[in-house]
Amino acid sequence: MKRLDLIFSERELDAIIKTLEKANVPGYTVMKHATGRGPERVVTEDMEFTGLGANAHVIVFCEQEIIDKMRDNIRDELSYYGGVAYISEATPL
Amino acid sequence: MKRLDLIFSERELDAIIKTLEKANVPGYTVMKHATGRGPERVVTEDMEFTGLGANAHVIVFCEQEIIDKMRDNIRDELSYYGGVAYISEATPL
Amino acid sequence: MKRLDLIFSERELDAIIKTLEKANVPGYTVMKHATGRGPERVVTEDMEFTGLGANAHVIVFCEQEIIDKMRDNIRDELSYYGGVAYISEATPL
Amino acid sequence: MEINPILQNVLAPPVLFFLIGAISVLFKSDLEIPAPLPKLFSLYLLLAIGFKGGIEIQKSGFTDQVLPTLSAAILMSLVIPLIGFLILRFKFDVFNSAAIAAAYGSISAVTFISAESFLESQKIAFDGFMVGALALMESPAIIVGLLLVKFAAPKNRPKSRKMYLSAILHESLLNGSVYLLLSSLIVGFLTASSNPSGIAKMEPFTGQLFYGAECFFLLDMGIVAAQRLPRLKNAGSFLIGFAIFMPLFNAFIGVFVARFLSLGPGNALLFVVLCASASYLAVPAAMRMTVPEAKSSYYISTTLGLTFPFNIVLGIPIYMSLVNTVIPLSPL
Amino acid sequence: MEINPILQNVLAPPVLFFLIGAISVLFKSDLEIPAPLPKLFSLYLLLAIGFKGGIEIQKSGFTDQVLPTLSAAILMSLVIPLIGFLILRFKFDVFNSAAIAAAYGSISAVTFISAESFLESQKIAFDGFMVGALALMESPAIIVGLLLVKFAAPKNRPKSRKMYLSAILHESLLNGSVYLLLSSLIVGFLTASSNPSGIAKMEPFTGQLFYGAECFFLLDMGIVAAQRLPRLKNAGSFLIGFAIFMPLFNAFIGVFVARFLSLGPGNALLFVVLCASASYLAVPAAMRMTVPEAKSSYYISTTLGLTFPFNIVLGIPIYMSLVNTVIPLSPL
Amino acid sequence: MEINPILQNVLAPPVLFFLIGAISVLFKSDLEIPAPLPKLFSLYLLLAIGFKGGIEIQKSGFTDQVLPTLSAAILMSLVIPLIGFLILRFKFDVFNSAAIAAAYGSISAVTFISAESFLESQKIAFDGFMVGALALMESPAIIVGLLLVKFAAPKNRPKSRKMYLSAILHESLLNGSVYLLLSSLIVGFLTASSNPSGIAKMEPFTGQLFYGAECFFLLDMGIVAAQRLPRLKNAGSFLIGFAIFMPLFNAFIGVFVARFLSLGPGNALLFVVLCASASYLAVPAAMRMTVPEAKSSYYISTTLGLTFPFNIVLGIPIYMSLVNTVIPLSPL
Ligand SMILES: Nc1ncnc2c1ncn2[C@@H]1O[C@H](COP(=O)(O)O)[C@@H](O)[C@H]1O
Ligand SMILES: Nc1ncnc2c1ncn2[C@@H]1O[C@H](COP(=O)(O)O)[C@@H](O)[C@H]1O
Ligand SMILES: Nc1ncnc2c1ncn2[C@@H]1O[C@H](COP(=O)(O)O)[C@@H](O)[C@H]1O
Ligand code: NA
Ligand code: NA
Ligand code: NA
Repeated sequence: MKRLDLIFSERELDAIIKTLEKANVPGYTVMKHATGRGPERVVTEDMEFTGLGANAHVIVFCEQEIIDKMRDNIRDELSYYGGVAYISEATPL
Repeated sequence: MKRLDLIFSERELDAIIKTLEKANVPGYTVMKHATGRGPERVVTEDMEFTGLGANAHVIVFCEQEIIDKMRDNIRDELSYYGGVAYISEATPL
Repeated sequence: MKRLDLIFSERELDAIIKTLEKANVPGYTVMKHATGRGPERVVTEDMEFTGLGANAHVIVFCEQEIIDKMRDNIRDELSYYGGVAYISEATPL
Repeated sequence: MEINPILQNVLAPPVLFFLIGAISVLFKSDLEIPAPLPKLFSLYLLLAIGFKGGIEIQKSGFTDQVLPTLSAAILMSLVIPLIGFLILRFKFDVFNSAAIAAAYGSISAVTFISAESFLESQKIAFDGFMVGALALMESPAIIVGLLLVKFAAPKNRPKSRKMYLSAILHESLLNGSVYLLLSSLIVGFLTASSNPSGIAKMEPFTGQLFYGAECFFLLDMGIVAAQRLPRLKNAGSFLIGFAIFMPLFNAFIGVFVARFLSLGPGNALLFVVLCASASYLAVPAAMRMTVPEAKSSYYISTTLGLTFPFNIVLGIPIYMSLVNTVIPLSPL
Repeated sequence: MEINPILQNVLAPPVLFFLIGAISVLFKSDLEIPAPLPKLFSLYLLLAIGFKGGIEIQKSGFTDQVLPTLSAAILMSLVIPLIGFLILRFKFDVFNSAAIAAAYGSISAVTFISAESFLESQKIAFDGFMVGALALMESPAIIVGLLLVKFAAPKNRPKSRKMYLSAILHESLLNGSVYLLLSSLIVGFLTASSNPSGIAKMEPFTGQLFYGAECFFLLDMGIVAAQRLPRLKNAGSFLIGFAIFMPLFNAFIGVFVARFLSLGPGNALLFVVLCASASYLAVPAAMRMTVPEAKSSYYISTTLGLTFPFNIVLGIPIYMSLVNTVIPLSPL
Repeated sequence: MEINPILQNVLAPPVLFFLIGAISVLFKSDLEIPAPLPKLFSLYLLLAIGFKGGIEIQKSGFTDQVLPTLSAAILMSLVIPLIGFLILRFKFDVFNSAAIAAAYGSISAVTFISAESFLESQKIAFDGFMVGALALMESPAIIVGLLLVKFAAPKNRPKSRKMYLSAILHESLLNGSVYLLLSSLIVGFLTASSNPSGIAKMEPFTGQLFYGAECFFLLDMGIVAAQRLPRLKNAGSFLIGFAIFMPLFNAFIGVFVARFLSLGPGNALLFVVLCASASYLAVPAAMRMTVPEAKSSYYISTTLGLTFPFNIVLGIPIYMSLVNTVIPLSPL
């Protein structure tokens, strides 16, 4: 099994979840209120009340094939709006 | 060293922590207010104020033996109440 | 690529971020309001309003060389103030 | 049934803010009230309802009507889950039937205060001790629901999950929202009896602020309800029908009990609303812990997505005209 | 320009709390108002401003001045972004120019209420319908900004990111803060016309609490603004100059429009402040979604880090003396 | 010592809500006030205490009693940590002794306002300038604690962790809660002297709401304290004894200082309560940053788990009878 970590602006959350669902992920977890810095911008907690919002950290445990299915869509989304995506190995307990 | 990721309803947090402590984990980290979807149900942020609560994401860095000790208990808990558990490799810095 | 997970008291967040920036990490993500137990102390949510604060969970995706550059500083900080740091493998999507 | 009271009900700020919240979801606005702000208002409302209720009960004392009314309230919250269970068993397993039935036997405090606001705007009197009925109707329904699981489905559960009576009592009495309401009621009672100056000092917080806080919370409830509504489709038409029919049915029984108790129209409406409303705080919390076999989306989508909005917008004026029709009839 | 009104403005609690927040950052205090508490106050202020404004509009009715003033307000929020865009294009690409220009065409509700507080402390009358102008100036500036992107930069965008008119309207009208302000205004209006007793019951929440909540929110805004300020350095001196010059320039146009409309000094100040203030709620939200090519640090650091504090501390009394100079002149 | 004032103290809403919170933990209710709501109330209380105190000080002016009382307060917060340190060194290392001692030298604002509420319910007068003593007693204890670490344990620390005077001053004066209290006091003072109409506009927020917010916060403090209590077992009986003995000892010194200052019974009680209370906001924040060698569970479990509840429930009436015994004696 794989573990996919996605970090991006929470304003794009709905779009990303739609992409995940279209690829039939077995599930996903969302942690909002993440902040951070990337090559593009700094996201701070004190800006959450404004329209900018904070980041969302999305974790998906799924098979490689599912990742292959959604790779292009996610890359497209993240390269336009910003954010990062990394894959690592994971074994069910 | 291993890294164990547990995601489940925060209402079961006390029971899971008890299981961790009984297996003598060296430590653990809890991130509450996680939401998501699994095979069983959808957990959304707007339901946090009701009695349902959100999810908790628990991370444990520990040795394989400790995981072996608590595997059955955790599996039992998660299969009854819902939630996922994955193991991956981790090296101390 | 590597993934570095740091968990420590949010009161040390500024110092750790300074260390990360000095090593020229390409970015980082911070999740505050984490709680947990370590060998040193228990951090609970109900204490957040006091001066103690909760933990921060920092994730950095970066190359091994960058980790090598900041290893000593981070270790020094964590061994004095408490907290854990683990490295694992990660591949960009 | 006149249309006028319905319109008048809808044009009050709390209901308007509820509709605003619901419409924002319909139109896909990104209006959001992030956690834990809804919890703040929910805790505040429970504390304030309880505190004010405790004061009222201490002031009015235990009149002739109090004991019979409270007993009838408890009885209703024991009987309604049983009826609901029998209906639901046509379509659902024991776990889901018991959980949903318990939710409809229990009450919704915000529906109750909306009914109070309605009565105030209609200048119809009601008694403070009705908050006692509110507080007493939460737990029995939970107990009945859990007992139904214990006795109707003992073989479907793993042995490690045996349900003990102590756990049932714990879930039904020490559930956060039940506990806060009950204990605030006691604080209000004690304050009124031994420290009356404390009442005036609390009044700006628990009294004056209440209506505005209710509006803010209803704004959020509108958002939550409208987000829940589409999920009902998956639940099927049987459950959708149940979420509308059951409150009406409970109101119907309730109004005759109210008449039997010789309640005035104000108290009668509140009694009927307690019967007709369904819980989305205490019961889901208890069921999630003790009956994870039940699908939470069933008991939450029905109570929050359909029954709550129905009661807030249409139910209360409908029940009022029901009360006006039944109550003035010659006594039994 | 006298120094006295500036000092008087600075010595009012809201401005003092703003300064306290800013100084805490300067001195590296760890004072912090954690999320989502600022959101709570921001939602509350929008709801209360809208509700009270709706009541005022219903009470005053649509007098002779209302329609011309509201039309002029909309016009200003269409024109200002165009001027701003032309200036910004000297230095920035279409995306950044359009986003920043939209922010300056739109308004800041907290600057508006600070101006109201200033007028109250100076005992200068103003009309409730000016909140209508506030509500109407948010969306047009967003529409202009997005249309500028649509037509001035069609080739620089991937095809998949084509901007549709429906999306533009959605972002500008259903944006959370725009929606809450507008719909609370409608609730206020409806309450005043059909349920006047509801006004008194809301008053402690939307009225009495307002000033204190404003102070608390400004404490946070002081922290936020001071944290943003150093980031302006990266933005360069052109943008720093723009963040001070543009409000003054807009105020200058605004005061003559106000004179043309024959507004009294109170309404005139509010009109000028609306022109001079810049948005940090609705516009950033819309731009982040639809024009991610623009650097959010540009439009946020300028509006929050410089223009907002400038307006709150110095701008309002400056605009007042501008109003006092221009308005009493013989009518055009 | 009469039992009556203790019962009267316990039957006031703030203490009742505190007990409700504590009992909910005892009975394992899942009542929870999630973060950051406690922070909201804690910030609010500090802001309101400071603001009202600033107004009072401006109104009363610097009478004869003010300066000696404030000086004595500072002195107490310098001396108490030294005594505490000497006692604690019997059992603990320099780091833990200094951190705990600093906490007991500093103050708890909520204990102070509980004492004010107690005085009001007993109709005993007190002066607004006592808030000045509250504000001035936070920092000196931190400074003493950090100096003790600096000079008593220089060799046990890595060189990279040398403690600089500037850091000590920073931690003690710019700590979030110290800063908010002090600066709100200044805002209150400035408002009262130059903008008196601002006082009335703040009153609903800082005044009327205060008592209710205090109750809500104490509900949370009850939960927190009861959760901390079992951890005290690990700390050992020496520390448990210290957490009860030290407040009583400090109260004892305090009451004679109060007599020496010829304070009236109201001011004397507040002075004694400041001496007897221990900090769980400013001091832990400072110690966590600068003395991580100290176990936070020691200084938090004692102050929050034992000393705070003791003072709130039993301490205040005990100190009152102490004051009533010592103060009326013929002057020294
Ligand atoms: N190298 C990285 N490691 C961890 N998080 C990152 C990294 N780069 C970016 N991020 C996260 O992704 C968010 C969006 O990045 P950006 O591409 O700058 O829009 C940032 O705010 C960070 O939270
Ligand atoms: N494949 C998955 N990847 C990531 N998170 C998951 C996955 N499946 C379930 N979860 C999380 O586990 C929670 C409980 O799942 P459930 O088994 O549906 O009760 C969900 O709300 C998700 O947050
Ligand atoms: N083995 C572990 N696994 C996961 N998190 C840990 C572990 N040990 C410590 N932590 C986290 O690191 C924080 C600080 O630990 P400490 O070293 O006790 O100060 C704890 O509160 C936990 O959140
Ligand atoms: Na019911
Ligand atoms: Na503008
Ligand atoms: Na003290």
